[in-house]
Amino acid sequence: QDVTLTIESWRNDDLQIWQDTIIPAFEAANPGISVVFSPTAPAEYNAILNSKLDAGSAGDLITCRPFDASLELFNGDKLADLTDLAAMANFSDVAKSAWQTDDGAATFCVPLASVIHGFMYNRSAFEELGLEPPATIDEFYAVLDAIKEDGTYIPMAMGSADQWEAATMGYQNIGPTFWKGEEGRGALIAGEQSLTDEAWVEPFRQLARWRDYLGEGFQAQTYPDSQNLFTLGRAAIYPAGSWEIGVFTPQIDGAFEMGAFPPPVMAEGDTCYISDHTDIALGLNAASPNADAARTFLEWVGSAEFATLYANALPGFFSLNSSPVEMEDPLAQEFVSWRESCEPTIRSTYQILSRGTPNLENETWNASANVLAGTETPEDAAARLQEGLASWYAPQQ
Amino acid sequence: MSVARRSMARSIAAHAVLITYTLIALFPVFVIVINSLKSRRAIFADPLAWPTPETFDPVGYQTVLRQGDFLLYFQNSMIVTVASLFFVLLFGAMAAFALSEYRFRGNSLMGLYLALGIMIPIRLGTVVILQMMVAGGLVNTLTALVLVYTAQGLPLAVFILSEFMRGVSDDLKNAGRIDGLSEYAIFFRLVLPLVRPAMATVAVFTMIPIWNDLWFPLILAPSEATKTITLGSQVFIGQFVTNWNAVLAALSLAILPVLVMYLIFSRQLIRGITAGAVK
Amino acid sequence: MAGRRAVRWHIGVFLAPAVLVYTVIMIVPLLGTLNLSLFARGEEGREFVGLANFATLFGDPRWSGAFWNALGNNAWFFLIHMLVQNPVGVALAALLSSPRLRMAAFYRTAIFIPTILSFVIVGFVWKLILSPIWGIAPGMLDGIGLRSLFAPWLGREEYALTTLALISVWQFVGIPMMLIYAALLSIPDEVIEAAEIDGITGWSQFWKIKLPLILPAIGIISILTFVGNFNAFDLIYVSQGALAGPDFATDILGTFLYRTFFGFQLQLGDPHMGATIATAMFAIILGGVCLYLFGIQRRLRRYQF
Amino acid sequence: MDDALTLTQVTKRFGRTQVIDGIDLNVAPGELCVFVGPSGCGKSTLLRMIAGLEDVTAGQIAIGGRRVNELPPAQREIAMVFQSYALYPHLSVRDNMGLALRQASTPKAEVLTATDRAADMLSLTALLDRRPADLSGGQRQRVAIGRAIVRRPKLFLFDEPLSNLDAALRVATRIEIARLHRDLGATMIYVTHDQVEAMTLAHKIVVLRAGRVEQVGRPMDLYNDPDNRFVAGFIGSPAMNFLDAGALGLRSATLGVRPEHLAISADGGTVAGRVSHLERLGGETLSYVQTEVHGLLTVRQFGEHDHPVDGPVWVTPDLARAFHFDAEGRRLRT
Amino acid sequence: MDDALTLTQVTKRFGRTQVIDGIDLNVAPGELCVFVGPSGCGKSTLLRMIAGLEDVTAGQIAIGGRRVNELPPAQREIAMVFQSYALYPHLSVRDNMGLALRQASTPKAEVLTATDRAADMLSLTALLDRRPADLSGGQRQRVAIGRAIVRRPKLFLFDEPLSNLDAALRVATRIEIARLHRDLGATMIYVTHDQVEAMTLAHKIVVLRAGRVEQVGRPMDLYNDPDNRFVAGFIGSPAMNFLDAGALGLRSATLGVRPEHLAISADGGTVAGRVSHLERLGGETLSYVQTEVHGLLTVRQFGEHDHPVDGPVWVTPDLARAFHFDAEGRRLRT
Ligand SMILES: Nc1ncnc2c1ncn2[C@@H]1O[C@H](COP(=O)(O)OP(=O)(O)OP(=O)(O)O)[C@@H](O)[C@H]1O
Ligand SMILES: Nc1ncnc2c1ncn2[C@@H]1O[C@H](COP(=O)(O)OP(=O)(O)OP(=O)(O)O)[C@@H](O)[C@H]1O
Ligand SMILES: [Mg+2]
Ligand SMILES: [Mg+2]
Repeated sequence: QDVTLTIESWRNDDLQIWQDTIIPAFEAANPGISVVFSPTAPAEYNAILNSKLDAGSAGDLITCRPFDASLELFNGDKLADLTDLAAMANFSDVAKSAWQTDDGAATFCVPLASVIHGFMYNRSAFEELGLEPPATIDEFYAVLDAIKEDGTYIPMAMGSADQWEAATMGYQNIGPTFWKGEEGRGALIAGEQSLTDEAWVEPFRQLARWRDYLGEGFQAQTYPDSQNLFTLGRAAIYPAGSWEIGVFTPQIDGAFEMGAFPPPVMAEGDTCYISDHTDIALGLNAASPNADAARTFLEWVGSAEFATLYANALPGFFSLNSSPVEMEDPLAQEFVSWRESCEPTIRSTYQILSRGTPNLENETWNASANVLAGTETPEDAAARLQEGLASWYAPQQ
Repeated sequence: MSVARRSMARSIAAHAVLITYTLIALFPVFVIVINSLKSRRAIFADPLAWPTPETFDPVGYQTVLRQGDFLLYFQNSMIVTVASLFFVLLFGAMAAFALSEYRFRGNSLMGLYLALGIMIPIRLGTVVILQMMVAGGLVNTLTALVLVYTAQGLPLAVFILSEFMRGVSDDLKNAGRIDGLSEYAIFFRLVLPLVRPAMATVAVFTMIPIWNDLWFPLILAPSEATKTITLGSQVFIGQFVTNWNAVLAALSLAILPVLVMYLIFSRQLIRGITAGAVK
Repeated sequence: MAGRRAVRWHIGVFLAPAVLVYTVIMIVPLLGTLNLSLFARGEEGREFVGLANFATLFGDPRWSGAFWNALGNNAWFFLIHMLVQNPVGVALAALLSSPRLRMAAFYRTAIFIPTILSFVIVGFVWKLILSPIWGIAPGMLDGIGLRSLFAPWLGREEYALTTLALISVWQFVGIPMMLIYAALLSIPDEVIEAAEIDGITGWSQFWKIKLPLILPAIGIISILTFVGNFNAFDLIYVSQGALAGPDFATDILGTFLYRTFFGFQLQLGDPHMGATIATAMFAIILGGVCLYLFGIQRRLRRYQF
Repeated sequence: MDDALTLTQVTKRFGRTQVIDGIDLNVAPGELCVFVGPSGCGKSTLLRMIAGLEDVTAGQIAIGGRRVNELPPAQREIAMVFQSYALYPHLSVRDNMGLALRQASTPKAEVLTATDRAADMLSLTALLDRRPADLSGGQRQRVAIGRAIVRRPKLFLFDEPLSNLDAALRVATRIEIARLHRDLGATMIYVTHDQVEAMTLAHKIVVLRAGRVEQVGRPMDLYNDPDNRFVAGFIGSPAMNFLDAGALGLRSATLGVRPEHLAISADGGTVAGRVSHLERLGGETLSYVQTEVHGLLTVRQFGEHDHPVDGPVWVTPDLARAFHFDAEGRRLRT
Repeated sequence: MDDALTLTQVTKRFGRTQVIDGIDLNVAPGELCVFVGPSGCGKSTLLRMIAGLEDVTAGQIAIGGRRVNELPPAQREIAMVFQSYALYPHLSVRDNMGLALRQASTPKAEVLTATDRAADMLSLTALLDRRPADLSGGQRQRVAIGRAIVRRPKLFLFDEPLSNLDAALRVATRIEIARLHRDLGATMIYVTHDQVEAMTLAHKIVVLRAGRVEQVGRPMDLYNDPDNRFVAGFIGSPAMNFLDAGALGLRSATLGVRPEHLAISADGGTVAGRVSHLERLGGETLSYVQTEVHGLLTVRQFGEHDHPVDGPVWVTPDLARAFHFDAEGRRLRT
């Protein structure tokens, strides 16, 4: 008997890829199961999904946000337990951590991909100005100063209008360098460090310094504006997420060459840290009438075949599968190569710390944008975040 | 009324003001339209420039027409909008007539009750609505949308129409009563035709949010067969990148039917519809 | 009309369809939702907490701070609409309704077009126009030598809300215009003619004759503006995001409610606090509407033509 | 047989304004009853109460013996011509007249015949497809009449139906109404300000004043035998002259003399005065004579006459045809 | 001195309906000119064109010698009483009357005096604080008159201003208007259906028919010397009788005889007939006599008379006072 599986997703962007590449591959191998990829505008995804799950009209397969959003669904019996899925063996514990119960006993989504932060730069511009990608913070500012001096390019493309840009591409991008990645993140969760510690305030100070290198009116500059500034060749450096690789390449369309460098370290030879964030996974609607077919599909999603398909179709979304994936895109290779040289960590606010009110992630967005725009000092911002966290998170009280 | 009544200066001043405001109103629309015809690079290189041969790029429209079944989406939107409008106008006018014409106990409470709906966003009731539709097997049908939009449009319709119906001359309705017209006939044959401008206004006010709504199509009828045009256009809004060419093209195209409907309704805005009735 | 009649079934018939559809599809779900404000997530599922959620909303400085901020912003948002949108709408309607104005239909349609646009477009195009980067607004100001007046309005706390309110005014001015226009059409020509002969023309004709006759319609647009503004959400949401930046300077009740009820990013939706906010908003709006319905509308004189 | 219309102590208040003040009246079936009275005395209000368009504050209205206070207008089997016309502005003249019949599911052909007949009678045939807004005042009034008469109900209510018609049309329509009345045997209540209409049409005239009935009677009875000074002055045009009876050496307070019963002469008579103004109407002449004691007196003469304006004249009342009133205005019958 | 009002070939079409058809007219300053004509003949339209409320399709209108075709109504220095009243529904009676003055920034006290005077004259004093909706038809009409007269402009336009008033009030108001006219020396254009009003008020009567002027003249001239059968029939009430002149052995086509110039007798006379209907109006009696050749003839007698209905009578025209018309209705003057 034929079944049709529906995938709920926020990835409008991937519609084409699923329709043209991934689903046909699966369907060819699994006659009798057809799959429909049914994305929702990203901003509405959580709200719509929750409503549909509550009312029982959601699709069979659910694209999982990392950490609490999905954990909540699992705890509410909306997502099925996938611990026993054979393909789970293909993923490391770190890869699965974003979709496990706090004790790690149950896993409920098959990890799809992670994203890595770093800086992209306009290599053509750098060559024109005779600049090298910086390795240390001092070099970083030297480069920025040089570009500013020259005046042809806006040194760095970033705005504070879409607050998440400042937080994600700024704070979470360079922060691990100061709080030492997993070490600091663990300590914060354990209550051993606080957000007012130097390691957590320093990233804000850096952001505040960036202000001098942004374009005019950056307070009203949105994330797409920043993207456009960079891809149109008007800005030289772009604090990036690896997902932009896939979208920038066709947009730049050969107008200039891109390069990438990881977040600079304090001193030459220091360990570098990168944010390698587990971002997207696929789970099973606990109420799905087609659970068997869906599990078949998820087994396939956990396979190396899928990993290769997916990572190559979406350069910048790096497979979490343990089996190594061959990637064709050179920039994607560059990003993923940092996994070897630097310590990866996930975004500091995602696990556990954003469970209460005020929500640490949202507050961090706000604080990062404020600091970037100069309406709040780094110290004040940090103090405010700490106070908010302490108000509900026992280990910090 | 006469030409002589229009003094030259007054009319020039009126035109000056109106043209100024029209420019303000249309300038952004102009920006949208010219940019929907340009390549992405050209949009941001100089958003104000006309599309030139180099920058002209109908890629947005091409993308739109390639992606999904836009004709079907249009048709769905039309069906939903027209059907909802019909019920909103009919039921709304009937209720408004009852409220404005008859004194009965609880009249103002009923008026208030029917106005509650404009005070809370109906989105908040989404889960319950969706549960009802699931129970009724209406998910992924246009009927579900029509029901929700009818309910959503009623409060405003009742609110506006009852005010306008109060302005219909009592003598006129009484003449009808003496002529032996039933209350229904008075409503349908006398009052409705006389509040045409108000009906047109309500129709326009009701139509726009229905046409532009994204939420309920997403929740109640996201299937390919029942997608509305607004929902269809959302495909181009991505997580990190939005295909503005396509979004602009899709939404520019999506304006046209509403604009046509607006033009149709605004023809009902007629002066002197009650002229000659009473002295 | 004489009262004290036998049962007037027709009243029921007139009301029934609207009341039925409206109650089932709208009121029941909404009550179901508002009801959530009396509960909270407990150990096992939902538990009744009475007014505790309200105590949190108004007692906890974090919640109440956000709430008052949103309410204050909302009040300002409303004030701008009342001071700009409605007078402009009324003025445009008055101009458009002048008899035999040429191209009136064109103006009317042109001015109404923004109202038809979806929020996505409106957000996009205004951000594009006002963007400091792509140069439309700065360029135009430059053109008239006022470049120095330019600021990244949408990104600055002191301007963002006002700017958005004005964009919203731009978008929705068609609503009061059309409603008032419809009301003006119902004024009998002969009354206007009498005024013309009495030498009451132009502005004073508007103030002394037309305005009093359309007061009920003005009342309606005021209350609709009030209700609409206190429920507003989409424009801010599409242009400033759910966090209503910068630093919540554009946060209004609608965005605050949405964020809380449906959740946002890592913040999980909290239907209970959401419903609490919704109930509080509802109370505010209901208060305003009742004030209008029972305090003002009753006193408005209506004229039959 | 029951009376066609019975009013018992009918009273109407608008807020605190007493407009109708305990009116009793019987109208026999087939009777044509005319209400007259000064502007604002309550004629229209009374008509609207009979039609069921205004609540009755107190008292009872019965139509054909049946109490109708609570009955909606549609069930009272009446037709009405509104003083303000109340035409349906969105309907053509034909539809305005035919709506009631079509509503009663009268066959189409019959509706057509009825409206065409009425249009013909009211000279509206050429205007059948126009809307009220495109009609002249008199044409609108005729449509209002037409709308009432096509229906042929038991009780007609006419509120000044001819006020905007020209003399010829007015006479013609008046005659048509009289004929309609005869043919249908319908009962009619008719409000008018026109003396001629009242005198010629009415079986019974009801003189109202400030919401009260002053006198009810046949036209010539009211004319020749008014109960009081108000009725005497109100019925008949030009109005009756009131002379100071004392000054004339009579016992009563006031002497009422109709203009046609005053003789005028340059040579001598009872009352001296001077002609202040002369109105020549063609078939008759009205002389206004200013007197010292009795104020302005109107003298009506048949044919064309000439009296030098400002010239001294003598006026002599025909005492045999004069009326006597006491100080309160009550008629003194001897 | 320029004429107060000059119409030159004034024409008006509504779509394809020709309503006013090349009218020429001069009204001297201070003149009171009355328009009469059948319902729908274009009186109101002409008035509205003079006021500037309707476009002039062709021709020219000049007020005080100045072409005003393009002038807005407000600048024409006119006041108008609308046939449909057109009161301001939201203003009290006082404000309805005072608005124009206040608009012209007349001092408050003066406005008050003017409105109080007008209210007094129109018996509206008790109603000054009411709104039009709470007034009777006649009261509304009086407010409309009041609104026009407080302004005291150069040119007054009255469209059937007294049609809803009772006889007494009508006479009083008519006299007031005449007095106003004298006092102000204003020019007035006055539309009426009332013969008495037309005959008594007018310096000049303009008889209109289907958008054309039939005759212009002083009242008694029109009455005694009509140009054609239409004017003869229209002026005078009851209307003139038209007898078949041929059957009487006369050379003309039609013989026009006023009802008062027909003698009626049971014993013998020129034309035989039977009394079909009798109208007793008090001061006069109208007998309708059905004749074989001449149709229904109206006979008017002064005083009260009685003729047995259906009884045979003889009618004799006073040939000396009769009018002769040719087959086209043109007057044959001999
Ligand atoms: N808007 C219009 N469109 C077409 N015909 C019209 C319009 N207005 C008036 N008429 C016609 O023009 C003619 C003249 O109308 P007008 O109102 O001037 O008549 P009137 O002489 O004042 O009549 P009345 O004595 O009945 O008031 C009428 O036959 C009327 O039907
Ligand atoms: N809604 C109202 N509120 C207060 N008074 C009113 C109202 N309607 C009418 N009146 C008053 O009631 C009285 C009677 O009015 P009605 O219309 O019956 O008079 P009428 O006899 O028909 O007068 P006319 O001959 O002028 O038409 C008038 O004095 C009028 O002012
Ligand atoms: Mg009346
Ligand atoms: Mg007229």
